[in-house]
Amino acid sequence: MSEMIMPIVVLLPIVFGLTIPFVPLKSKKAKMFYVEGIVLVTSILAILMLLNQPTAEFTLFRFTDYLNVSFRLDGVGSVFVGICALLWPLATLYAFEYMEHEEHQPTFFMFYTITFGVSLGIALSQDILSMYVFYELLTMVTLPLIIHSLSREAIHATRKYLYYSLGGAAFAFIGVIFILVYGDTANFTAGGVLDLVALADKKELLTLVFFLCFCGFSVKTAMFPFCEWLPTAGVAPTPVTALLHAVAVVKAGAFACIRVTYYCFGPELVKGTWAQTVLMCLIIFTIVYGCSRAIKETHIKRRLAWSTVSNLSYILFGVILMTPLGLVGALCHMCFHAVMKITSFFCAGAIMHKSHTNYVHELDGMGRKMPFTFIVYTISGLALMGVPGMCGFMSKWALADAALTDGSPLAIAGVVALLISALLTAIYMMTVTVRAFFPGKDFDYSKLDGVKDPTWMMLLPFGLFVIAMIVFGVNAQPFVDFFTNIAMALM
Amino acid sequence: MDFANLMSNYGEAVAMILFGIGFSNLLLQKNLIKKIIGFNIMDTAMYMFLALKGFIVGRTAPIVINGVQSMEAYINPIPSGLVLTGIVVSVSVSALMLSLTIRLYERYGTLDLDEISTILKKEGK
Amino acid sequence: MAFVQNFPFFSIILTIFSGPLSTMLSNKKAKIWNMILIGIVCALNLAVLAFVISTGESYTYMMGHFPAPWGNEIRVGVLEALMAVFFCVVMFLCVISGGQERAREIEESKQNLFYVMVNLLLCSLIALVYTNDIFTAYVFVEINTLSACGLIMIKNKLHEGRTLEASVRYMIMSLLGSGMLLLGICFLYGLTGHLLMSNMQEAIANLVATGQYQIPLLVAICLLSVGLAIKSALFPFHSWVPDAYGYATLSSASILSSMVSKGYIFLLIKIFFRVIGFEVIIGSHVLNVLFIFGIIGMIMGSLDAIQENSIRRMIAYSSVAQIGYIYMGLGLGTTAGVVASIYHILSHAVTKALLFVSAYGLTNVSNNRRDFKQLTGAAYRNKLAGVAFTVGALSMVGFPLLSGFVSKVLFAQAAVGVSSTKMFFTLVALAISTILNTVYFMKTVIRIYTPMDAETEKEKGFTRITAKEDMGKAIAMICFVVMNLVLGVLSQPIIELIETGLAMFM
Amino acid sequence: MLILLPILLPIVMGSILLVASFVEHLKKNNDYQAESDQELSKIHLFSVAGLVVSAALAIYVGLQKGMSCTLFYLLEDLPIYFAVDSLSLLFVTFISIVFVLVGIYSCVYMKHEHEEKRFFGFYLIVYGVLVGLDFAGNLVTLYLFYEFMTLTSMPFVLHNGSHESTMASLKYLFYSMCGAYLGLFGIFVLYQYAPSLTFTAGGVMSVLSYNGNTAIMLVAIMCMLIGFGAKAGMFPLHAWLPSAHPVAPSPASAVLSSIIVKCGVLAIIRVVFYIAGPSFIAGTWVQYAWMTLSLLTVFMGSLLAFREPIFKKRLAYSSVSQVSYVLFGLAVLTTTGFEGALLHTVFHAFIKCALFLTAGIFIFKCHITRVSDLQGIGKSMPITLWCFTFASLGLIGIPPTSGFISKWYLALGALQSDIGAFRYVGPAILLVSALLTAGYLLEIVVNGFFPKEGTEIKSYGKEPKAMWIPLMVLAGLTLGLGVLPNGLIEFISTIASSLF
Repeated sequence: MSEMIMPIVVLLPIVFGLTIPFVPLKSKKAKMFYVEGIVLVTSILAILMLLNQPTAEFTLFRFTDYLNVSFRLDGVGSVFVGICALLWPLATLYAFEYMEHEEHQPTFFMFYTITFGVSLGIALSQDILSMYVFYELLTMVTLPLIIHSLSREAIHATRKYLYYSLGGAAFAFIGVIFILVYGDTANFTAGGVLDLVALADKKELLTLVFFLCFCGFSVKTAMFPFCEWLPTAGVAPTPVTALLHAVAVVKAGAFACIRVTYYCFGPELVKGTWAQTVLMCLIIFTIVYGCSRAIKETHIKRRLAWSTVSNLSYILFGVILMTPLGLVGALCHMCFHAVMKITSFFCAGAIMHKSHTNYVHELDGMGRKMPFTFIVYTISGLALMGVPGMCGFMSKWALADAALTDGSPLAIAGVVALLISALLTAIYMMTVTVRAFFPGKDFDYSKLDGVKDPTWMMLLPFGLFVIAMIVFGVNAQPFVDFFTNIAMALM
Repeated sequence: MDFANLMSNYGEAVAMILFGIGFSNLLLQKNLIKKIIGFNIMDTAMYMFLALKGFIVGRTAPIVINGVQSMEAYINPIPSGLVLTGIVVSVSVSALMLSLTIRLYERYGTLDLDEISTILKKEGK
Repeated sequence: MAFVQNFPFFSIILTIFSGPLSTMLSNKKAKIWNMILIGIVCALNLAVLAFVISTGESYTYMMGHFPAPWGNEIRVGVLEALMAVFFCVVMFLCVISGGQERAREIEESKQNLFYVMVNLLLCSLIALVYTNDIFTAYVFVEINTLSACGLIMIKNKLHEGRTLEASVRYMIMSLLGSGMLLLGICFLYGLTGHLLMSNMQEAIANLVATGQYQIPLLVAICLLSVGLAIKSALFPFHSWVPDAYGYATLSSASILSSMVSKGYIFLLIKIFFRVIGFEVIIGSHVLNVLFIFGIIGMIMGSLDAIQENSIRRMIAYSSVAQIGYIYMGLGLGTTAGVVASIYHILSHAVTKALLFVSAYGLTNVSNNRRDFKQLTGAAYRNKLAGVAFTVGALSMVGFPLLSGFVSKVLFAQAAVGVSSTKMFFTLVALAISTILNTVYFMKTVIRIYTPMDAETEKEKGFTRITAKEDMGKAIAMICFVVMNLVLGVLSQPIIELIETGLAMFM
Repeated sequence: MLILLPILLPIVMGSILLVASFVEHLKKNNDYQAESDQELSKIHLFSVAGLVVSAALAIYVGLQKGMSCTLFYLLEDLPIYFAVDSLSLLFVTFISIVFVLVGIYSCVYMKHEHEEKRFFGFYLIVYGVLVGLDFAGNLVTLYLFYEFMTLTSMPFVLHNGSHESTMASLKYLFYSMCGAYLGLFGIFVLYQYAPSLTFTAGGVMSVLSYNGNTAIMLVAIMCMLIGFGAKAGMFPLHAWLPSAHPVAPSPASAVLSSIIVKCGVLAIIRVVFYIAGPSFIAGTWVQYAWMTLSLLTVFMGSLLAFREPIFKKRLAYSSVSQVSYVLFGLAVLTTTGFEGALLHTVFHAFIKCALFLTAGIFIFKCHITRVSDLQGIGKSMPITLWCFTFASLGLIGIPPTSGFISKWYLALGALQSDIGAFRYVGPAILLVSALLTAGYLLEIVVNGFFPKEGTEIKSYGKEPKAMWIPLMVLAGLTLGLGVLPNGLIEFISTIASSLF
């Protein structure tokens, strides 16, 4: 019966999330507890589930005989569940303080909680159709979160997000159908579900379809040329940008790419074909392009968003290498980047929330006023740069290891791109730090009166994230072992 | 091209030509009345075609006269029936079209459909 | 013979005679009578459906005393019964949804005439669905056209000129179509000597086997397909659609968009399978033409919709695109494609009616202005309509759990089974069309959920209404949403019904 | 575990100071107030004691040959591993000497720079990190400390908080990072193809290991040379030096210029002689490219220094040039050249430190930054200028100062090697550069002692003891090692012999 926990984990936040605007709780505090309660219970259940590792599958409902929505927990899924389950409660806590003065809080938290369930749904999906269903749902439930402020900008951003996402999904859909029709089974199977011997005459076609499908899913992962939406979506409240656009939504895209590549079409089909080459070129370009745009960008959240664009392509780079090591690298970066980016976004959010500034040049001298926030920001920046001893280094290491084991010129170009991007990261992260702490001799601090560090609700997540970044960085072996186990199943 | 075949079926050929004339009138004429006329030509051509198909030289209407019951003596009554049904249909359609035309003419003082469209656009409703 | 087997005939007769009856009743009574009538017809057809499913085979029902090949016949199979039931249900909901608009827009004295048209339309639809005689089909096609025209032109206080013009345009297109249809039928009759579908099929199979009259047969097939394609507003014959759907009163618009054109398509499918034989059709390459126009329609319809500034005309253009989907499915030339098309007929009918009803709900609270600017925040003024529109829009976009998704899956699956060129075009067209749909539908959804500040709202005199104030629409919307969900989530039994029905066609 | 002590002790002590400064900031709500004298002397005592103790420990550990320790594993095959060898001992010795001396000097100097807690905090931490860098036993550990060195030494450049210092520090950071990432690329590649990343005298490569991958490995090594060369101020990543040094406080510039640039050299030695092995790159394009770059830098640095009017900037350019002497010595890949390079590393550390300390005294006492303002300075501060003179002679390479010996070895090494035209071009350029050096340094000496006629000679008073004593010690070392270099040479030749 242990498989019953899967639908519970998915549906609990969705169902209870829907009740948030309607619960008759008067005080704000009570509502906060209610929301945090839902999220925490879900997280705890999710973690219990991870510990328990149910092997059976659970079918939620059937479209037709062979099309259904069903859940099964496997290695890659566990990783994604783990990321969501650990980050969501903290992010919610953060959101309470951040959203204090915003309108429509109940609606916001409703969708915020539902999104949790949907993300878990993506992670737990057993087959590509289920994943697609949750993937589309994710787009829809995150929509109200982005549009939250209902300003002209927000609406514009939402539209862009929507068009990109659904457009991508439309192409991904082609791949979904092919897997349903040609796959031996629709369920995710390590190494792919296509019988390459039987489908020998369709190889070209399937490669093309894989290409379309990968591009489709990579829209959410903001691969060039589909990356414009992500920075634009930065108008959303920070907890949304942080959690969704650094963790859940974009990682869902990466996760989907992993699923499609390793568990549906299979590396064997695509490896060495034009599809791999073209995708890899795009990805490598994105890695550098994202960082360059980040440097040019002066809006702090958009800068981080561009950084996300670049970092997400690290993950895709691992994916597209099509080797078990590449998958290890991709998973590593998926986990570690989640922690790093959520931290930097939260810092940015805290800064914006406390000082009502949006642009990098307005941050001068802020380091003295919000020391904790900026120290955390700096640490996350160092981690993103890949300073050894921080988690960013480990994932870079894993990716570079995978690429060089592969040894093809493009893969090596990818490593170079990683390093260039690391340098650019140093530029766009560290300028902020340095200027915040050293604004120049004649800086007038009285301008910043009233700016101070946020309360414990924001600081607690900070602290935990910093610890996580260092622990992952210093002791990455258990993670790598875990990921290697997952990847070995592909062999 | 086997013109001999065409010549022996000149009736059908004429029907087709008429159909074409009617069809193009209905499609291309701007004047609504001419359109309706075109429609009528088209339908009539069709009835002619049907009637021709239903008629076989040397046979009579399917009414038993003089006790001749041989199948060979009579034509199939169904095409004629179809023609009649068709006429009913086309008459009612014509009637409807004419009434519509009258109402449009009353309202806009023109029979040109394109002009009516322009007027409507100007009204902006 | 079981008594149930009479029911199709009863329903045709009942509806056709209720027409004159409605003219004599007062407006209110006519409405009530119609509701009851549609209910009865629906029940009758449900019984038929149950019967056919239980026996597992189709039956023919002789009209009068002449046996085949001379007499007129009705043929009942699973698919026919299903369509009939479906049309009844949608008709019922469309009629009750538009009560307020009818009262407002149509002249007092002409209101009962509306019900006459509805009766005739339903009658012709059911007859089209059931008939086994191709000439009868033609006659009912004409009745269908005439009553649809009546529905469009019925004296509308708001847009009289527009509706008149639209109905003239509609009539002209339809007449072109029916002219070709009739010619096609005459050709076939000339070739086969029969009017009953089953007999014609035998004769044609014979012709094909012997290789006689190939060219006339091909011409006939073309005439039939093109004729019905014109009537069902396949691109590029859609110029009448936006005006007709956009300006007619609500019930008319939803009835027209969700059923009238679908009736023709169903007839076409029937002709393909029951008269000519699907194999012959595939061999004739007519399907390729339909396929191409279907695909172009999908794209062009959406592109037009994107440029449109009026919500109703936008929905109308979207219909053009959706008809394109259906023809594309047919054009694939496989049974799977046809199943997908039929499923899409259902799904689109439900969705499009829902969209029209909710769009009216939204414009009603925006001073009946349908340009997008005025719709800002309309979803807050009429909450149910907002939700309903969103559901409809999502279904159009092919969002999972809604009917549009299932038909999209079916189309795509069908496409994967065919030759690579067609498959490629289908899949890419599906993807592009999805994106385009997203663009205009979600744009609208976002627009209606963008709040308008209270002052402007007051200034413009916008009102707020609750579901209770317009029960008819509320019920219709809820039912349509539920049907949408059912089609989206529990599609399996329906697909199976369609498949068995198609098998019975063969 | 003893090996960790000299690394961690200064780091911990430095952190304590930093935390204290941080807490103070929070308490006083960011209004800076100068520390009281009493407090200051506590800080000084704490820091200098810390430095001396750690230095003693470090040298003690360095003397324990073969001591090694694995701290923890980043990954299973990626340990953070420390090991001590002769090279570590050499480096740790001169680093410690310089750090202690400069530390003492700073106690006085930093009075006019404020924020002493922060300065000494980072000063201690940098020392710890440098010791860690010396003791690193494999490439990854080296890289770890290398990055930390960049990050922890950045506050030196930032110290005075002006806009230029911010810009300079960012420049420093980006150049170093760029270099570090080039190095990291090499590490990635070597991790893949080299049998091991643990430092082994003479290199870890075997014919088997690079079979078929020679091309990419050479590229990787070139990347590492350029990358780590950034810290050593080698063209093309040298531009940070002249920006960073003038804005940093003088003790910091002294440390940056004499020690931190040498860490680039250390990293290069570790890569070339302890991983790749001299035979791997001997005669390849990498060697020639390396030589070309270093010679170019030597010449360019001297030339730029010659034209530079700002004193500290001139010294910075001089460092650019001088460190590339070392790199050239390494690049010729002969025993003699290597010996010359190491000798020059040590000597240059002392000399350049002395020069910067002099500059510091001028700034501290006279607020002079431009060379042209130093007219007649020798009259009021003879000790300082005499020390400066000895150091300059050392840098130029005039016997009997130490610089002569190292340059002799460098030139000899080049001539002995089998490197085509470079055999002659190299020494020639070294010679030209020495002439230029004489030009830009002796100008100051001459003007200092013999001011032009008609210049008004100001009197600035005597320099404090804590300043001139370290200076004297360094100048003494410059001379003393020139006179009695044998012990050092012998020690270095044992290192060299283990490598070739």
